[in-house]
Amino acid sequence: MKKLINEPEDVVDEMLDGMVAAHPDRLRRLDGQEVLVRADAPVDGKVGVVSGGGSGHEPTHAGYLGEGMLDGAAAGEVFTSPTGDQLNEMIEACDGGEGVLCVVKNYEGDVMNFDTAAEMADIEGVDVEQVVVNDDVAVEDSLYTSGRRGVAGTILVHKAAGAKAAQGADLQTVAETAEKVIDNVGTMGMALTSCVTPEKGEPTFDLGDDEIELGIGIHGEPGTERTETMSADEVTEHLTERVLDDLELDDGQEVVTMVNGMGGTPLMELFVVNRRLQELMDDEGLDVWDAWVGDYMTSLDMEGCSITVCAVDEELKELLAAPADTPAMTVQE
Amino acid sequence: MKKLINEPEDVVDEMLDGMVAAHPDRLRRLDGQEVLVRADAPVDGKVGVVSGGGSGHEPTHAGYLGEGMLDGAAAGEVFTSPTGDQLNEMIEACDGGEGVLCVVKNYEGDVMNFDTAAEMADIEGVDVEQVVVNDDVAVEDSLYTSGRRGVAGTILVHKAAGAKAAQGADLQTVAETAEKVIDNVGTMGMALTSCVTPEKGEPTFDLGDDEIELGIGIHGEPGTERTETMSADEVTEHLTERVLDDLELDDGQEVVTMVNGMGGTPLMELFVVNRRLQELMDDEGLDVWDAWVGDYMTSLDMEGCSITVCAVDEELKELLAAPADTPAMTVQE
Amino acid sequence: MADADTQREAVRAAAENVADRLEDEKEYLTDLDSAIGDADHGANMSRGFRAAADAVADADDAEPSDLVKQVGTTLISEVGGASGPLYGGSIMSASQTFAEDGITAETSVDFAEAYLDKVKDRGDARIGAKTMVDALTPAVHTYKKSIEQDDLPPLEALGKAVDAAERGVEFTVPIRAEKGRASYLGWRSVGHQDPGATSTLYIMEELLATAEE
Amino acid sequence: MADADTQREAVRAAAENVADRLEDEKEYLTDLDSAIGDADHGANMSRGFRAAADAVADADDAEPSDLVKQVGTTLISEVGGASGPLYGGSIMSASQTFAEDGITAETSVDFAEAYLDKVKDRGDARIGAKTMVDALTPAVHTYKKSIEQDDLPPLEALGKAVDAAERGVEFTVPIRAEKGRASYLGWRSVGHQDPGATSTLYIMEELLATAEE
Ligand SMILES: Nc1ncnc2c1ncn2[C@@H]1O[C@H](COP(=O)(O)OP(=O)(O)O)[C@@H](O)[C@H]1O
Ligand SMILES: Nc1ncnc2c1ncn2[C@@H]1O[C@H](COP(=O)(O)OP(=O)(O)O)[C@@H](O)[C@H]1O
Ligand SMILES: [Mg+2]
Ligand SMILES: [Mg+2]
Ligand SMILES: [Mg+2]
Ligand SMILES: [Mg+2]
Repeated sequence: MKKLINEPEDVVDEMLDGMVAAHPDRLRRLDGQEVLVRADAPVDGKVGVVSGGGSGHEPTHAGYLGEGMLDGAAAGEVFTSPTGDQLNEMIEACDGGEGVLCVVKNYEGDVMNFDTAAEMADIEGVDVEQVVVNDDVAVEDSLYTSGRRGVAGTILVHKAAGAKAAQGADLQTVAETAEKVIDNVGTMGMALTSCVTPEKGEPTFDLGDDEIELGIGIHGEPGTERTETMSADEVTEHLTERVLDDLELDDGQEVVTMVNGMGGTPLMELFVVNRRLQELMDDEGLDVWDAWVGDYMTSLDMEGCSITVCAVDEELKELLAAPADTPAMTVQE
Repeated sequence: MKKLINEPEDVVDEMLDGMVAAHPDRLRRLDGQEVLVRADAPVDGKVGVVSGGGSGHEPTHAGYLGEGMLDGAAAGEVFTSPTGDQLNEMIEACDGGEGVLCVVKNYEGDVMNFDTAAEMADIEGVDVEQVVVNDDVAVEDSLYTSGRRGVAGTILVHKAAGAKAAQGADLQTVAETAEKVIDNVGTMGMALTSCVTPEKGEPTFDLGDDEIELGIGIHGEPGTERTETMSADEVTEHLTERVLDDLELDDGQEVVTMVNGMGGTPLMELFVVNRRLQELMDDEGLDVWDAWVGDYMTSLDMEGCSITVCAVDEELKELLAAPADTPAMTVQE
Repeated sequence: MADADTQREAVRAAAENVADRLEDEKEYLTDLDSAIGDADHGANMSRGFRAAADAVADADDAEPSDLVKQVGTTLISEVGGASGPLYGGSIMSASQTFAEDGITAETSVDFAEAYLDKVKDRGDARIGAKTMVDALTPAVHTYKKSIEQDDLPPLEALGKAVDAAERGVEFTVPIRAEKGRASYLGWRSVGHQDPGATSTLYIMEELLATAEE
Repeated sequence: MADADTQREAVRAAAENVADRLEDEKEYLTDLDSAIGDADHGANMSRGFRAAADAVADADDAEPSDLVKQVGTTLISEVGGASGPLYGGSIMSASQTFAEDGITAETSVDFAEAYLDKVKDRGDARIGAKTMVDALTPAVHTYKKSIEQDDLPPLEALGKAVDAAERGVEFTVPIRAEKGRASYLGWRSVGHQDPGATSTLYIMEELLATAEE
């Protein structure tokens, strides 16, 4: 498999430099770290909001660095959680005196490394709170699993918590805002193809020409189920039904929807999915306040998509509509 | 090949509905047409700026509809120019009394259909000007070709001409602004893989596992040259050299650079390319005023990228930095 | 020649036959367009002529020239791409040659010439540029000479024109494209058959088959 | 047991051997992780242990326990993922068992127990969850019993522990994952061998090989 890279082991380092080169006035790289922060971090008197995880999900996380969203983003190797000391450097660099909220996508690797970092930061006297996003409804939350994964819904957490912090809320309140999104969001994804990691250079899993995977995550893990190919409408119906079953929303509930591309899917197809999704929302009596379509949380070059639904109230609407100025998301005043 | 679509013949129609469903307050579809316009079109007293072409280049063109960029975008079938009557409907819907500028990507099919539309609109009393973007330096502009293709540089034309129109300039002046960008921009692209059109369902051209195509366009046409795979740095050097040879810029010239993804390339790889591009700009003594990285003008799911360089003066910088509020590009005041 | 009813019937039958044929050849035309273009010529042509055949299917008392014109306008608004204005616009414009005397041996020569002129005018392609012009030019030249100088009956003249078109299609293979998407490939376009020339041949073959019926 | 110099040499040799082995097994570990995870375990482990071996290569007069600790901290800051804190953090923390008396038969049992406890504590995985714990638990239990109850010499005990780990690895195949990425696959994880259990086995095999040298 061909990729536009140099050596696989350099790809994260070079990507980070390329990001800073694209946004020199917005982003700054911490010396010797695989960590980007907004250029003006730490923002004095503001709670820092940081995230991080394995690379390969671009524009997540560094694309969301900036006013109204994230202060720091740590980039591990491809699909590999950043190390605790990296995360600690990030946390310290983003503390403007009001403490730091770590937004963690639920996975033991990420959680363990963020835990380590929080312990280290605590020693340095930084207040740290952690929220764990676990929006993936494909995974049963049972004794048998390590909990539900954190996937595309994370971006909504970044947006809402980032806006709350920008408004001057304290650490506890920013964390509560993040939890509110987490409590109200569900996602389910599918893949037409596996991604190809730079290191392995071949598809992580094999999928026949007439097969698709349902319930995939964002790391090329095989999904929960393999089925025959379906039409875009059928895929949309399947994913949406699973998400709505999980959320159990009331008639007339206002929601934000997100059709997220996995990286290799043409935007054209995401809009075809969105068309059916909006019909379904209508049929279900849900009131779509905003509909997002695009590549928010990718899995390298995987073809496929995920559908996210998040119930919103007045507070969340205000926060999601609040100004943001980041490389990958801009919301005007 | 698998795609997230229903019937191939419905994909453009469904995509357009899906776009409007994602941006109901920004976009409007003309009744019975494969044409989107900004919701408030025609804008009274403003020159209309419109574009269009075959579909499959998303977010081009409809993603750039809105304040400060385009008023109308016509979507032909995949890679097939919209018909003259569709284009005419668009032009008439976007005329706010000051005439309409059509931004056409150079290709006979597009040019002929826009010509037909302009004739039709003229009969209805609409002032129409046409500019033809031909930024692709891969194609020699000689007796042997139908001229250079219009590719990713088109987005810079949309941005500058759209901003000029928003400032209240007259049709002639807006057209001159567009021509100024066209005179100063060059692009060269390459592919790791062919795209797959919904209709054909297989790669348009075959490329071995150790081969890449240089000098590709955005329609899955094979490129001008096939070579062995290269590293990202080598690819970047090759494309940049070709573009700079064509532009012949003076030392210290200010430029905008663009690394454009072809649709199937992870953002990660585009940043790796941007890293080397910025080093090269530095080596060449060029002064990068802004660096764009992303999927601006795609070719369905093709993996690959193009590099664009555009020389800018004070006027173009002001226009490129002017506010824009569109689904795919937002520039804050 | 035949009365208006028979002419109408002939136009409808021809449109239907062409539409069927292009549907059959859709994949092949797309394959040709994949090699040196953007893989849509088959879809473009079959979509367009199916719509055109439908459009003329039940216009009962239109003038034959109007029916031909309608084929053209339908192609203009259904095909898009390069082939839409080239085929559609040229048929529309050339349909005027049937306006006064309907479809006769003489007017069919006028039609053919007008059509060729319009294609060349619109596309600005000279012969040898590896386009539909390369199939069309020998066909029209041969047809005109067969009827006007050799006094052959139209059917026979059409047969000769088809042979000429076929040679034109073959001729597109070994040359370099100067127009259309194929021109972007430079020397790499050599060795491939032009899709538009090929669809031109198919259309002519179906005109001949219709005339033979 | 041996003097500090010999102990240091042993730690360095072990780290080197493990690094070499994991480099050799990189692709295989990645393949295992592809089937039920995210295809990075080989890269993670070989990157980490190469860095760890380098880190301890020339720390001449460090305490043996500090060398072991450095292996752990290097893994923590170089591996990332789940295996980084599990391997690295547990080695770091267990290294304290060597602090007083250096590396002896007795302290090696303490180390093994402390290491197992820390892995279980951090990862919250009970035995049978299809993780590295499944290779580790039988190995540590066997090692402890062999030394403390059967009075076997350390080399022989380690050999038995390796056999036990191997059975643990086999045991991960037919069971459903409850922890780690593989748990997301639900029943589809059944039938695949756990990458982390496998790398645990390789590390133990290299400890044995180093001890035999
Ligand atoms: N300038 C031109 N003059 C004459 N024929 C042309 C010209 N450009 C293209 N063609 C014809 O059109 C054919 C391609 O048509 P089609 O694939 O439907 O359109 P597009 O190139 O827009 O995808 C070519 O094979 C060629 O015969
Ligand atoms: N909670 C856990 N407890 C114990 N071991 C675990 C746990 N989670 C994962 N592992 C081990 O880690 C291995 C995967 O490591 P690796 O692929 O390097 O990290 P990641 O899963 O972050 O990609 C699994 O095969 C398993 O043995
Ligand atoms: Mg991983
Ligand atoms: Mg086309
Ligand atoms: Mg074509
Ligand atoms: Mg892994």
